[in-house]
Amino acid sequence: MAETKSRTRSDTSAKPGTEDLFGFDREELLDLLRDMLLYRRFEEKAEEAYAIGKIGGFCHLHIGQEGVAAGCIKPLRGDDYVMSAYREHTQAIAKGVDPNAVMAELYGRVTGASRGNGGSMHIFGAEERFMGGHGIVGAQIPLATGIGWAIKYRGEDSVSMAFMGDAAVNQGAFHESKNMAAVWDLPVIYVVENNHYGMGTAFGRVSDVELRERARGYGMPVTSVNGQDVLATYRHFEQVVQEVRDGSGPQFVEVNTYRFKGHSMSDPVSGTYRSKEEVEGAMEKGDPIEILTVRMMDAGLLTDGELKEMDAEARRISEEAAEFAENSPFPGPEELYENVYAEINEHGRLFLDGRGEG
Amino acid sequence: MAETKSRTRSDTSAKPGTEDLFGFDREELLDLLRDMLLYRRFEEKAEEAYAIGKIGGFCHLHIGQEGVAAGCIKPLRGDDYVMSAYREHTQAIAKGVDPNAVMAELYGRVTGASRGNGGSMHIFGAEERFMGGHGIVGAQIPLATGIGWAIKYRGEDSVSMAFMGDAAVNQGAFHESKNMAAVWDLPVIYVVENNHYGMGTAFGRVSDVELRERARGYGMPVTSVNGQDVLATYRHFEQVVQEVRDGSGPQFVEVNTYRFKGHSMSDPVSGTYRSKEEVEGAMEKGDPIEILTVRMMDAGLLTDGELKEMDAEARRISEEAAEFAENSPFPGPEELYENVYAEINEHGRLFLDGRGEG
Amino acid sequence: MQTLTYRDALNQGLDEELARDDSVFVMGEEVAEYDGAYKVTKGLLEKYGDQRLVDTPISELGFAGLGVGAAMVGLRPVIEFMTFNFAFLAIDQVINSAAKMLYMSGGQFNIPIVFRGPNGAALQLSAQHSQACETYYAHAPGVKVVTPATPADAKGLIKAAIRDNDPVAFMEAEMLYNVKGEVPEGDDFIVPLGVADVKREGSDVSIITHGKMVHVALQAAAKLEKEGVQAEVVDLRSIRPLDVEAILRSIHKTNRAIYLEEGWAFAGVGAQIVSLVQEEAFDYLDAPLIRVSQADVPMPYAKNLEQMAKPGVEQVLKACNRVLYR
Amino acid sequence: MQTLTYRDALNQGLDEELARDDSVFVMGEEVAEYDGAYKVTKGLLEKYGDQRLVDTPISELGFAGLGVGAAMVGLRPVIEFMTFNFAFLAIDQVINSAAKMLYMSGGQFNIPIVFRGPNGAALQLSAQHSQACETYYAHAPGVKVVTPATPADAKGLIKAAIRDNDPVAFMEAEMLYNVKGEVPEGDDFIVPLGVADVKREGSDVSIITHGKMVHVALQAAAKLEKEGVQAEVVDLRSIRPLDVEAILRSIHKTNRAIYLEEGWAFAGVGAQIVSLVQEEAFDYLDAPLIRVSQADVPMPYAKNLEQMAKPGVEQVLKACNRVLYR
Ligand SMILES: Cc1ncc(C[n+]2csc(CCOP(=O)(O)OP(=O)(O)O)c2C)c(N)n1
Ligand SMILES: Cc1ncc(C[n+]2csc(CCOP(=O)(O)OP(=O)(O)O)c2C)c(N)n1
Ligand SMILES: [Mg+2]
Ligand SMILES: [Mg+2]
Repeated sequence: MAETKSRTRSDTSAKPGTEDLFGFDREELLDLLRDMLLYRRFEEKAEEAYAIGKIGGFCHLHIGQEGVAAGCIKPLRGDDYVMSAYREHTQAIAKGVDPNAVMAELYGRVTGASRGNGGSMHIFGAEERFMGGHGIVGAQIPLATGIGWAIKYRGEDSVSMAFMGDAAVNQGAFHESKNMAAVWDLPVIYVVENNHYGMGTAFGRVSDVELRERARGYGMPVTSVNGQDVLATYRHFEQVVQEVRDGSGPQFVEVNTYRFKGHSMSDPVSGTYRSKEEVEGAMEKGDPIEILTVRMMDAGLLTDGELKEMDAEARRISEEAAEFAENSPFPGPEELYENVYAEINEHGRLFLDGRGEG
Repeated sequence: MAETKSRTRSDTSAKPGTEDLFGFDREELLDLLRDMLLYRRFEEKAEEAYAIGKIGGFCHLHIGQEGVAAGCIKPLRGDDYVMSAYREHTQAIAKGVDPNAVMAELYGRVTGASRGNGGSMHIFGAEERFMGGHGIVGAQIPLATGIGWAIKYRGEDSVSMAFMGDAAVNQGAFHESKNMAAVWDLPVIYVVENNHYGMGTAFGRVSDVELRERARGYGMPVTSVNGQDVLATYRHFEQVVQEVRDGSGPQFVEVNTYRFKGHSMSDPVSGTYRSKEEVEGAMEKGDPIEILTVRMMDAGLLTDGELKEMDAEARRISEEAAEFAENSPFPGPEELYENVYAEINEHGRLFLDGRGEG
Repeated sequence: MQTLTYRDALNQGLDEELARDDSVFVMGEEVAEYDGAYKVTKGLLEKYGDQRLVDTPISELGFAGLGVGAAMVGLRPVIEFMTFNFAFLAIDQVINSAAKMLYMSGGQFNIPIVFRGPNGAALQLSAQHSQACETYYAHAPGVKVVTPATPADAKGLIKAAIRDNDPVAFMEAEMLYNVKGEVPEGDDFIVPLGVADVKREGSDVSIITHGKMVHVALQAAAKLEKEGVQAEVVDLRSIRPLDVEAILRSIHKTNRAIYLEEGWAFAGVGAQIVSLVQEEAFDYLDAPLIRVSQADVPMPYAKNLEQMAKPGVEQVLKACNRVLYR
Repeated sequence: MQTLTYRDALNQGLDEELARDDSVFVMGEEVAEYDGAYKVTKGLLEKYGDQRLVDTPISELGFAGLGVGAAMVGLRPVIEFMTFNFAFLAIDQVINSAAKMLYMSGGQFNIPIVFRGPNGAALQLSAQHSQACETYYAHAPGVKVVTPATPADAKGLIKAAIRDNDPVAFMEAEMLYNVKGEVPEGDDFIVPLGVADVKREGSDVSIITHGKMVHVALQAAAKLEKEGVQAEVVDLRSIRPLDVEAILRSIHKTNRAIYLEEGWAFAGVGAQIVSLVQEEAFDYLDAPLIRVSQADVPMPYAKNLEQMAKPGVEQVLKACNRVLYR
């Protein structure tokens, strides 16, 4: 949604199931809407900041996929773990990482979630149990499986949620991880955000079968949900999370969604690999925020004014995050050699670049 | 079969389908029997040679799995390719590599299939299109897929057959390869020799589902056959090979079999991971050579004398191979630096061990 | 002579070799329809079709191994890693299959394959996208390693690498793709493997280096000249085969040298060159050989820290002054 | 003091650390029911159960990554690679995840993990089962690397490695498992990381080495003594952290040294030590530092060629004589 605008029943008639509020009460619906608005405005702010050089490196936006962040992560408990790849800003926020810390990380400041060491692809929040932020496609899958291993090892009842993109299922790590999780009954939820493209490659060009079929052959439950419908997604994950928490063993969920922006900042929104029409159609029919907005308005649970207010609030928080980042210092030079090792051994030299002991 | 012994209908009545000769004529049956007898005696000879230190390193015997070598490979044409892992002696012979060259390779002599550079795990026969002989579990799977790629690239009608063990399906390479072969319709036949153990690990301990289930999710045909029944295996592969040759795209075949010996020379036949009873039972009921022998005798197509004669011939060939190997020279010292590079560039130094240019 | 960017020079080299030899094909992520993540293969799909420019799934281990298998039967694959950072997933097929195949098959299966892609750091890509990986390939006999620094070298070496009958790790750099330079015309232009290039003559101190650091070395040399110091910049171009003679020639002339490399010092390429030089030219050395390298830390994201972590002109000057005892 | 094999010393060290700390578990192929491919974990399954001794599928990348993930939340995994040759499949999780996690998370997630297993050549295992892989791990900051040569060091270092809060590549050797030696009793016996050990004192020439080559060095030193040459054998024990002081101390004493390593020379550990020594002790060197290493070829199978390929006493003597100008 470029701009929030009021809606009447007429122009939403196309949208399926607009009546269905899945039994959420107004407060819950407002919370979800508030969350998604924040994700959207936050990343639009990041996009701006990137354009003027405040943010560097690779930056992958989640715009269009906010329903996944809210719908999958909000049903989790604070002591559950979430791990993701490099398109993770909103997921970090959804798991509780302070937007200021996320933005400051994008700016490479010491107040950032990872002290400015990680950047956009490596947001971490130990306290919030947001486990990063990983840049090697598929590498987070065994890592999140290991967190599931640790949970079971300690007899805890939290769960480990592993996000990955559709293209990541072609990595061997996906296969090896699912097999181990199945053999050892680990409390891991493998969530594929199927936005149908890995960079410029449509999933159908690198797989002979539907994505969910690729998860077969391990004996774990495989389900799909429409990630643009945050309410359906939330309810689906409520159940999956409960089942896994209760010992169902690992589960696989395909969440269908769509990327409204380019793969990264350097990638055009449409062009070589997907048509302008396709993208516009998806944005018109499949905007998770609009879908929820319209439903709530149709149900009389949201007024234009309220929406504008919430949106203004989301913009304010994003604005403040940018200011916080802007006003935060860069890491001091002494940080260069910090956090390479957790333990500087009493004996021997660990840094051998001839620059002196750092 | 420790020793060839005559059989009467009575003591074979237990064996299922002993009447079924799958329409093979006597000459064909004799050929298959002759082949399997050779594989068996050849490896028994290798076992002897290993015991007295003529053969070193790792040595993995195929004894008990001869039905796989004959049944899968004999239906192939000379211009088809076979690639395997490290339990490949008999497969190399089945594809046409001279037993003398195989034995000499085990002995590490310059007359060996790989000039003594490879040893038991790395038998290669370029002429026979036996593509090795690979020691990293699963690594041969992408390699054989690449041969399939090359066949298609050149518009040829040969096929690429990739052998792997049951434990190899847990490698990511298996998953990545099948996906690519399916997407690109490559003429590759993935053959899993399911002998139910990877070293000391029963397949059921490292997979939640049956092996053939693990091949699902790529949209390729998945079939199973009893590898101890060489005739059934042969007929099955005749059809699979034809289909793949005719453009079916890749196929996956599980061949059920059993390893009569330890994993390698240092590994006991039974003990920690499988019981004496289990092994003896398998040898009693599932010896591919005995099964064929009995069927032929029952059908009056083989006499005791003929069997003894063929067996003596197999022993003679194996004996000769050992003598050939024994009498062959070791590679000359000049070979140390040969075959590291195919092209010694005109400029620059390729070998930097300070020993001089080798 | 034409002036091309490093990117276009590579593209031209690939184009000529694809035209010249049907057995050459290019495979990797986004190389075809997307023209390559860094547009190095731009336009080649239309020209050669989807059997010769092949988009892959994200399966580095799988498609690297597929390439090696295809090379076993005589094709000449050019496997693109979107960056060498991702090649860690595929390195088993490079080291255990490609590099050892000819040897363990007793000379039966050579592997004429090129593994190419950008190597090392760009700007603020942080720890997992900024590693310089030369050591991981150059360490192993059976592999050849080249690191072109200029458009002309990029074109001449990619052609030589594709025609070479052994596995070649061909390491480019994102930061070099837009660098312009003169490139000889004609598809007979080749830069043979194993020939270093003196990018700048000098008699006082040798700056031996490879890859994108060549440009840092030249900047440093320019500054040194202002101070009356003539630095010689030796660009190895190939790390294996290694032009030992060229290195020793420069040492014999200057008697003082530093090694400048983008990556980490510990068992890096510099360590190899330094060891080799003192083994073979000990008596020619008037000072120790100093290595200038990345700070011994994963690459940080923050702009200021990244700056500090990367080897720069200042460190080169300091090192040169040290070996010049100034 | 007890006399143990290297194998049993490791087993004892693992046993003590498993008993000491519930967060320690051992995972790998055949480590549990089979007692380990080389029996290093013998008896531990019965003692600690299948949650703490875990047989894995053959999925090196997967279970290495699983271990790193478990370490992120405070477990202390000991991941066994049946041999380091197979770890090429897993190295992405070691270099890109384990080594960089603490840094890229801004200090939030340290990775207390040990990757252990035999490294280098045994007897006639040929190209794919004989590689010495130290360089692949020591090159990267964020990893620590140890290579015990004796039973006592094996026990003392495995305990130190497990207690260390960072990723440690713990490199053993099949050829050492049966080596016997005295091992101090008591589970407070630790060999700290970063402390080299002079395995033999000498004043004429330093043989600096690590891992199984220590024994070759000692044999060579014995021969040299007969010729009246006192060789000092310095066993690094840890490659990272590196005991630079111990190396320099020996150089200051002997002024002549060679580096002996099992693996390849190009950008090997030896190259690093040689470079470092001439950087930091240039004026103490009366002769170049010579490296003795594996022939620069994949390991051949044939007995005679394998013999030639491996670095042996003869080459060590030659190298020592060369630096002694005898
Ligand atoms: C191992 C590896 N290979 C390649 C890349 C480069 N790369 C980054 S993202 C990406 C596409 C991933 O697509 P998908 O998994 O669908 O996630 P999405 O970007 O759609 O969220 C690629 C190829 C990488 N980071 N890691
Ligand atoms: C990548 C890798 N990991 C581990 C090993 C050690 N190893 C050799 S064979 C083997 C078991 C393989 O079993 P399977 O695939 O079933 O083949 P089989 O031996 O039964 O024929 C293992 C673990 C190896 N060679 N390569
Ligand atoms: Mg995607
Ligand atoms: Mg098996």
